[in-house]
Amino acid sequence: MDYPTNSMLLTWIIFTPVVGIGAIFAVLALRPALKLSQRAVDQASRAIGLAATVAVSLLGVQLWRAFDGGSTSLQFVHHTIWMRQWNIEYFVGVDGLSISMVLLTAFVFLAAMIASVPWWGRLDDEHHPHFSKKRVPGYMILFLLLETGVLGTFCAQDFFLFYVFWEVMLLPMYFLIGIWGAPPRTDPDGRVRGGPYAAIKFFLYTLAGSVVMLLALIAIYYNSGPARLVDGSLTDHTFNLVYLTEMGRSGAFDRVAPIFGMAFPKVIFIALFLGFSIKVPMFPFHTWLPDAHVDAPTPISVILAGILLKTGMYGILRFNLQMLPDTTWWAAPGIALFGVISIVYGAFVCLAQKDLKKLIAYSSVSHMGFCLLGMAALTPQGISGSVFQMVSHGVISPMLFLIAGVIYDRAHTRDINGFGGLAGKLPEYTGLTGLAFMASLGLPGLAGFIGEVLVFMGGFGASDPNFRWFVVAAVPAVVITAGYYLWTMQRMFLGKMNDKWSHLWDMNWRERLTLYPLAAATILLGFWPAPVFNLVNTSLHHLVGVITGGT
Amino acid sequence: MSLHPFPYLWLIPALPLLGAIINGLFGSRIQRRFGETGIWATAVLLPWISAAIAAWAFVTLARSGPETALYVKLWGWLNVGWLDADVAFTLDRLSGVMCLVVTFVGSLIHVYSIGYMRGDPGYWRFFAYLNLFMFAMLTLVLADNFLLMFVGWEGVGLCSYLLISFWYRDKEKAVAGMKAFVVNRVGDAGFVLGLFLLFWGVAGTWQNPPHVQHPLPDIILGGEGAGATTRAATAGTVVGSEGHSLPAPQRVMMESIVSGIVHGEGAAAAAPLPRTSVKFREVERILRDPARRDAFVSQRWLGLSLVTLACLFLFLGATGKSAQIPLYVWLPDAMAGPTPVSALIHAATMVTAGVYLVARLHFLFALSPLALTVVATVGAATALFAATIGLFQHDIKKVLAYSTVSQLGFMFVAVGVGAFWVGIFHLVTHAFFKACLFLGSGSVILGCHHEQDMRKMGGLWKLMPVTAFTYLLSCLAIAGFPLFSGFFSKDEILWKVFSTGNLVYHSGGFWLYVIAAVAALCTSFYMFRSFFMTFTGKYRGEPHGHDAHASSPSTHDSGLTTHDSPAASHDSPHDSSHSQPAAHSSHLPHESPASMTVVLAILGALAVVGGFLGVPPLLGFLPNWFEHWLEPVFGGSEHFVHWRHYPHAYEWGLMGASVVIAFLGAAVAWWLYYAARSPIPGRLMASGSPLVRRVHRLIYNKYYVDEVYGRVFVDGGVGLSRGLWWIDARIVDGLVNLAGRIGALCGMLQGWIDRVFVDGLVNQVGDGIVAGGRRLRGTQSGRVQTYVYGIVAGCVMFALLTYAVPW
Amino acid sequence: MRQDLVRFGPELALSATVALVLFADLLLKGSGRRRFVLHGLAVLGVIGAGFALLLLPSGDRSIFSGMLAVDGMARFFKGLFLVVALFGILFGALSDEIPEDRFGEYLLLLLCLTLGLSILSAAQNLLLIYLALELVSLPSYILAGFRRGDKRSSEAALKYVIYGGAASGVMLYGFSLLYGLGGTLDLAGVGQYVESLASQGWGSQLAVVAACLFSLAGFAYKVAAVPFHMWCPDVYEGAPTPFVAFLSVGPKAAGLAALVRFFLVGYGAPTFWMTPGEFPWPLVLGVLAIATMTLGNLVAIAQENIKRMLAYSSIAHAGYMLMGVAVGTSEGVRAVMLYLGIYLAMNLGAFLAVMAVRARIGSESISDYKGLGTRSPYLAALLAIFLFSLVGLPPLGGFIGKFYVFAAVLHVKYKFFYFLALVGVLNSAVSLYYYARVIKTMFLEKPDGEAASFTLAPSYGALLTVLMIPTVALGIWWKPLADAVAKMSLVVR
Amino acid sequence: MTIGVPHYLIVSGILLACGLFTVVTRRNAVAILMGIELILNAAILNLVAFSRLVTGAVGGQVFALFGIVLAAAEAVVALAIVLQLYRAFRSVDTTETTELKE
Repeated sequence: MDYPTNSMLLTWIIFTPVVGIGAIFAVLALRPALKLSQRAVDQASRAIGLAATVAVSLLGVQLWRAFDGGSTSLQFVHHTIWMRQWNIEYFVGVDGLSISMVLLTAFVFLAAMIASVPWWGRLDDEHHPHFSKKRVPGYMILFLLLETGVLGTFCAQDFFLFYVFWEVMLLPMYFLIGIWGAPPRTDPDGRVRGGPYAAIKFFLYTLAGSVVMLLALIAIYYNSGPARLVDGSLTDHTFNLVYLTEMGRSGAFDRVAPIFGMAFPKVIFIALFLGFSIKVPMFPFHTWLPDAHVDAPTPISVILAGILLKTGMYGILRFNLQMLPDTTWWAAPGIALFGVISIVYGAFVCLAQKDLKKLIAYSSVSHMGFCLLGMAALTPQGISGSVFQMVSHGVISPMLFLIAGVIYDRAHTRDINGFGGLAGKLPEYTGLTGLAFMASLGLPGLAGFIGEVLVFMGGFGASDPNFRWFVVAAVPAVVITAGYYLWTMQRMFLGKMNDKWSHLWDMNWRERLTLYPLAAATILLGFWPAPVFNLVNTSLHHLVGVITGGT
Repeated sequence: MSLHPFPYLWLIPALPLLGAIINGLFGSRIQRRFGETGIWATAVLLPWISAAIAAWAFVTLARSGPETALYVKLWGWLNVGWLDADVAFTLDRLSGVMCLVVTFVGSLIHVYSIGYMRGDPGYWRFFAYLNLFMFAMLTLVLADNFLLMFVGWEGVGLCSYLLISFWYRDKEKAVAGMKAFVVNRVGDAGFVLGLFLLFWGVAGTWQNPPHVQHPLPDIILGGEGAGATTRAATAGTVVGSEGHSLPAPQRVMMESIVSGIVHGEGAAAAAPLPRTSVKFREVERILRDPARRDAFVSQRWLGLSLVTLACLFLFLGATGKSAQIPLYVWLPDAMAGPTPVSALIHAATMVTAGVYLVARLHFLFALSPLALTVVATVGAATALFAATIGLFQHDIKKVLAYSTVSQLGFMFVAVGVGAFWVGIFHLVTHAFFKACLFLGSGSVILGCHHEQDMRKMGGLWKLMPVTAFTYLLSCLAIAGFPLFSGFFSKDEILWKVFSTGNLVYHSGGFWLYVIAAVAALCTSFYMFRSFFMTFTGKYRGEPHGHDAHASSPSTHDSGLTTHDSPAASHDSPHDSSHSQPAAHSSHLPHESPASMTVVLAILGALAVVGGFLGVPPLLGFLPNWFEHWLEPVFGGSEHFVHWRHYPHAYEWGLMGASVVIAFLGAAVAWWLYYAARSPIPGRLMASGSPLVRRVHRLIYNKYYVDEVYGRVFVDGGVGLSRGLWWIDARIVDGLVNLAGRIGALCGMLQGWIDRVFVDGLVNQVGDGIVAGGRRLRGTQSGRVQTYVYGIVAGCVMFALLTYAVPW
Repeated sequence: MRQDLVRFGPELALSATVALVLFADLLLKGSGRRRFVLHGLAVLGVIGAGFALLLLPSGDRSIFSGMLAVDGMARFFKGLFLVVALFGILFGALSDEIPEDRFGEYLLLLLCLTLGLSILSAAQNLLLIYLALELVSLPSYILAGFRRGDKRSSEAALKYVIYGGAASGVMLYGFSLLYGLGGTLDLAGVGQYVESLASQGWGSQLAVVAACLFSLAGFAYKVAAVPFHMWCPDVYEGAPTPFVAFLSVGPKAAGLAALVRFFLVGYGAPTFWMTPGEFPWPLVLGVLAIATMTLGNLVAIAQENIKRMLAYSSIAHAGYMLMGVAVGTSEGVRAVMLYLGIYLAMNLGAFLAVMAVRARIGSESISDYKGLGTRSPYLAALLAIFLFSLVGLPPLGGFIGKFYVFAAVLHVKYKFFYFLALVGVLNSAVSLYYYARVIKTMFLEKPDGEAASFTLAPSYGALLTVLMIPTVALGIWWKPLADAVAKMSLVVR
Repeated sequence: MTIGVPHYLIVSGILLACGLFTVVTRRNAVAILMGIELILNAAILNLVAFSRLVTGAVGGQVFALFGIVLAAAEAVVALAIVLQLYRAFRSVDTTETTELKE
């Protein structure tokens, strides 16, 4: 394994939020001593949270500047032994794929953090207290814990470590949705919905997937060949992803006895894919997403859509593709099929939505379907399109959810049909919404387009002719997408002004602070995607080489 | 085709974009601070500058030899595998013509809008959109590859959406915009599919696609795609999208290209062929190569040749943009936008993009007679279809809208029979006279206080002479009166159709000619109908006053802060009850301000003389500049399209015929509608003859196509979505919840059994001691276990007795 | 003999403590210092036993003519029991469910129980196993019914004694048969006899099989495995919480230890495989594990009383641990031991938290936990940690335990075990549901009516923290425990 | 005929079955305790018989003695608990006990 080892930068990035958590705990501990008022504690923890997130972003910038896009090997590796008995190592490092996700994470979390402090602008009235004024220290602690989990997931190069971080993501999410999300309510059809329901649904769903992944992890470990720990000592099994990748590619797992009559690589492929595709989410496993999105507070929806869905795709690329290329060829058509179903199905379901957030949620299902399709195409265009779609969706969907949050903070409803003619009252907001919608429906010149067109193009060129049909089936979804976004636009902003909303006010600085950077990124990436490609290309090139070399 | 570096090319689209950004971001503030002048100062100036640059570029191009094109690459955009899309602009002779038309007509219409939009609170918004449109349209025209063209392609769609629903307060207008965008999106889907087919087809890997994107073994690769491909050869790869991120081989290639650019011809021509490309000129070069062309054409999918499929999909895109059957439905509704928009976008420029696309891809379409036939047939059908609808419309803008659809049909007929330059020629002349007509109608509408119904007009000849005169000129032009621009272009089209030998079905040329001729007749008729109804006779409109505006609902809350038209319910800006009190002093129509009439005059003049660019050799009193100019572009496809050769007599005859057609249509219109004297139309309407009524209703309601589409696609789609939503909520999600509930249920059941059994025991104990007797209470549930345990015990004992007998 | 006595040191220390406590309890009747003295004596006794344990001469050997094993496993379990006993004593001191005047009685029984446990975990002889089992059982019965006049407590005790009696009777019957067949009471002897049968196909073994199934009843009963689990919820609900906490760890561990010895040592590990002609014990134990964990998890979902819920959860955990026994490898045994080590911390912690809540709001029904997150954040947070650890979420200790067990199961690359592991993980996913229900109630639901926030008594706080530290720390750095287990685990032949 | 192991086994088996059956069918605590005693006796009978006829060693008989003692001890505890329960139940009126039945 050839990489410069033991740079602390990633460790700092990952654990800076933990430092923030410590600081908040310190404030809480010192509260009685210093006779701090509740308000003081809240403000302090907000400040700490913001500081930590900013710090992560700055470190991220440093990472970006120092990253060498030209090399395929891992960079900024920090590599020490954690548990010798199991050959578990603390092994973090980034290649192009990881770093793009890490930077996206830092960016989106910063936006989400800004969106979760009640500063810089009016955001509620006395009748509807804003979630960001509730149990602030707890919120900030969990928020930062979540950030650590996500960053760790993207940086971990040790399977066990990856799994630990992967699970660490769940726990804070549960509370963030459950406590700060929508209060429980009873739907017209008598089903109880709301934050708690959505939270536990998300939690159970994802856990069910990841426990199966745990089995795959152990099975892979016991069937992995000899390897070396960082200190050079020889071990008979390993969690080290670099080794595991090599073994997987060299077909070491093909020699393992089949399980239940199915070849071992296929079994672990399916097990891993199950865990990841629930997070993506892929068609039959998507139902946790609308609930979670709708009932989560705005910043959490932002993170959920912008980052957490990407962890699933990242896992698929990092493990299924990279480690099991041959099996990937076997599974690709199936994955693509489900991807297409997600695309079309999600788009159609969007058309029927009345709740703005639910609409956006289903559009996420649709757009993540593109990632699956492109990934399964196994062509350069397809895979880099898939990754770019991850990035662009990671920029656009946060915008959309922030937009939904803006209107919800004012009107305390998200019923699309309830609005109308808002354009006259909130011109700036309307403009940004239009931009976000256009970006999301893949208007050329905005970020969303590049991912989609690359995915389609890659799909068309896939070695399996069936993929052409998949693409042909998926392309009409583009029309549907335009349909539901424009229809929403028209129902909310155009037409007669609904006097009920005459009290609404246009964007405040807090919202500008979150939305304009994202908007700028959307436009910039649309015309100049080079920054992303420069990061990911070399390692994707490597990946594609492996896969195509695989057969 | 050698590339000539022209570093200022990018300014042509960039300047309008700049204007759009300025007005889009700060417009509202500027308008509050400096008034409307502050807005149009930038918004009108910048397009003129880019028009100037375009002219300069045009001249430069003309100077630098026939086989050249001006080229500038800004930065790499999407260079992945074989995909080689840059943000780069090319100006060859074809795009040069388009560029001039767009910038020039566009700038004129900007000027026109200064006056037309006066007093509208959304002034800044309007000009921002208009500039944005210019940017998109110019990108479409100048793009050097499909993907960048697609940026413009959808960009213009977006702008037309924004501008159609400019007065968004009015639901109809909002919906019209939406319709336009979605219908266009259908076409765009076709466009991208066609593009993919082309891309992979050209690569020649359709039949047996590669795992790795290898280069062809027998072809030394070159061009910018080549770097990608050579790297792909090493490991099937994703190539950097930026020069400096690219590996050595690619950089070398780029240098070679640059050098090729620098010393013109030779070097670049020598540049070896790429594997495949999205660059127009690269694809053309590849298809010029016989081996590669055969490799491409021989591939089939769905029983059709790949080239045909690609053409048809791309043509689907064209029909969407250019409002041809089956996707024409959005254009008439698009008239909801302000009239300058109708003139610029829905007459002169955007809707011609489809024609431009087909012409731009002549080398592709020329390879597929079937595709060309489809294009020509669809064009002819649309021409006639729309013309008939145009016959009975009362809304002046609707008339013009259908006439636009029809004229676009003519253009497609032209390119469909392989007469690409003629299509472009008609495109240009049409841009002049149709823009003039629309602007004239706009002037009329403004004059008549937002009245669009021609039955309420009339007699405007005296009231607004300039408008009337220019309108007349344009009518003559579009009807094809001799020596007017339309005459040359349309007559050339008819002749080419007649003499084409390119259609797949026998003697198709003749029948297409007949259809086109009838369409031309209708055109002449309804255009003059509109002219006579509008400008002759006496004014039939009732006086307009403030009542008209009092009735308009949105005038109540029209503060400057709300960015919509105070007179949203009318197709026209508020006729400036604030800014132009004069307008209201007299209730009679009035001539429009100079800024508009001047534009009308210029366009009218062009509508007259524009035709002399392409005088057919038959008349030959002037050289056919236009054909010669475009010859280098389309020359490549010449030997793919065939012409039947007729003696000159035929040509004279046809020319005469089309003259007759023009006069006939005008005469009938004069007879029926001049000064509204003739009673016939009224009687015809009144006549109880069911046939007449039914035909009239059918045509007047546009053959109910909108209704059918609405039922089938809109309702169908929404219905489907509802169904899927139900499935999602009830079934997909239901299963999940069901699983959970089942689990919980099992739990409860088990717990219940536990409790009943156990508690039963203890309760019985309680009974047994306290209230003796009642033994059997609550033991039913216990019985089950009883038996189970009993059975177990019995079995065990039996087994024991059987086996434990070694002793 | 002296050597044997030396190696019997811990038990002797415990017995001495028992005697001392008994006398002190009698002598100091009515004295104010009574509680304090008893408390001190008991704690010191346990600590003394701990020292005795540490001072045991190294090296495995069996004492009292092979009746008791003094090997690594025995040491480990004895240490475990002493820790549990220590916490049992402290809990008892904290709890209000143990009346002032009967504190000595409580300690007495608890210590006897511990003595029984430590013998049970080391016994190698059928007779001794039976004695130790009864020595565990009898005090348990009494402790279960410790709260006189409390109906639930008495009910619990009755159920306990009846099931216990039946189970141990059946076990005794099984033992008697084994004795008859093997001709010896020595586990090793029995093992040899069974191996001698191994060649003849398991038809010939049916008597042995039946005998072992009978014997299994006793162990399953102690472990609270299906179908001998029914006493568990009622006893947990009815008995005083400190004892329940003790019960949920101690006897379970002892039962597992005895089971391991009985099957892996006694019955004989090599003959443990599902080769033709052998009785499929892994299958039997595996099915037992599946049934146990599935039933435990499913039923727990429906519970309203948190102690009852924890009872079913402890059944489920017994199921997980049984998987480790079922694979019958030394790795499996190690996994079980490590699991027990972590389980001790988190389960005791959970029960202590329940006690703390009960002490404040005097209720054990989950619905009364509403708004605990705001009323006493620290307590709620700790309880949440313990519960999440019981779910097995990283980076908490519970995950490591589960990881070891599943790893052991999967390492035996055999079809049935893949299935077993799958069921296991799915179960642990299901278990999230009811643990999270408590957490949801604490954090996500508003307390109905007035809900004064209360402060945690420092004693509780300290003890909870003491238990929380290993629960968290072992999830991140479990090397010490793992090494200890690796060193002490017995090597399956 | 000589009395051999099988006979003892049969008797003890019958005892065991009766005991088990009593335990699970009878609802009265005291009866159940008797059932348990039966089970224990079956086991003890086995032990004695085996030590006499199979092994010849005394281990079985020692075991038997222990068994008897422990059975007694268990019975004591159990009866004590039953008494306690009796008190508990007597302190409540019958309606409550009937409620408990559902």
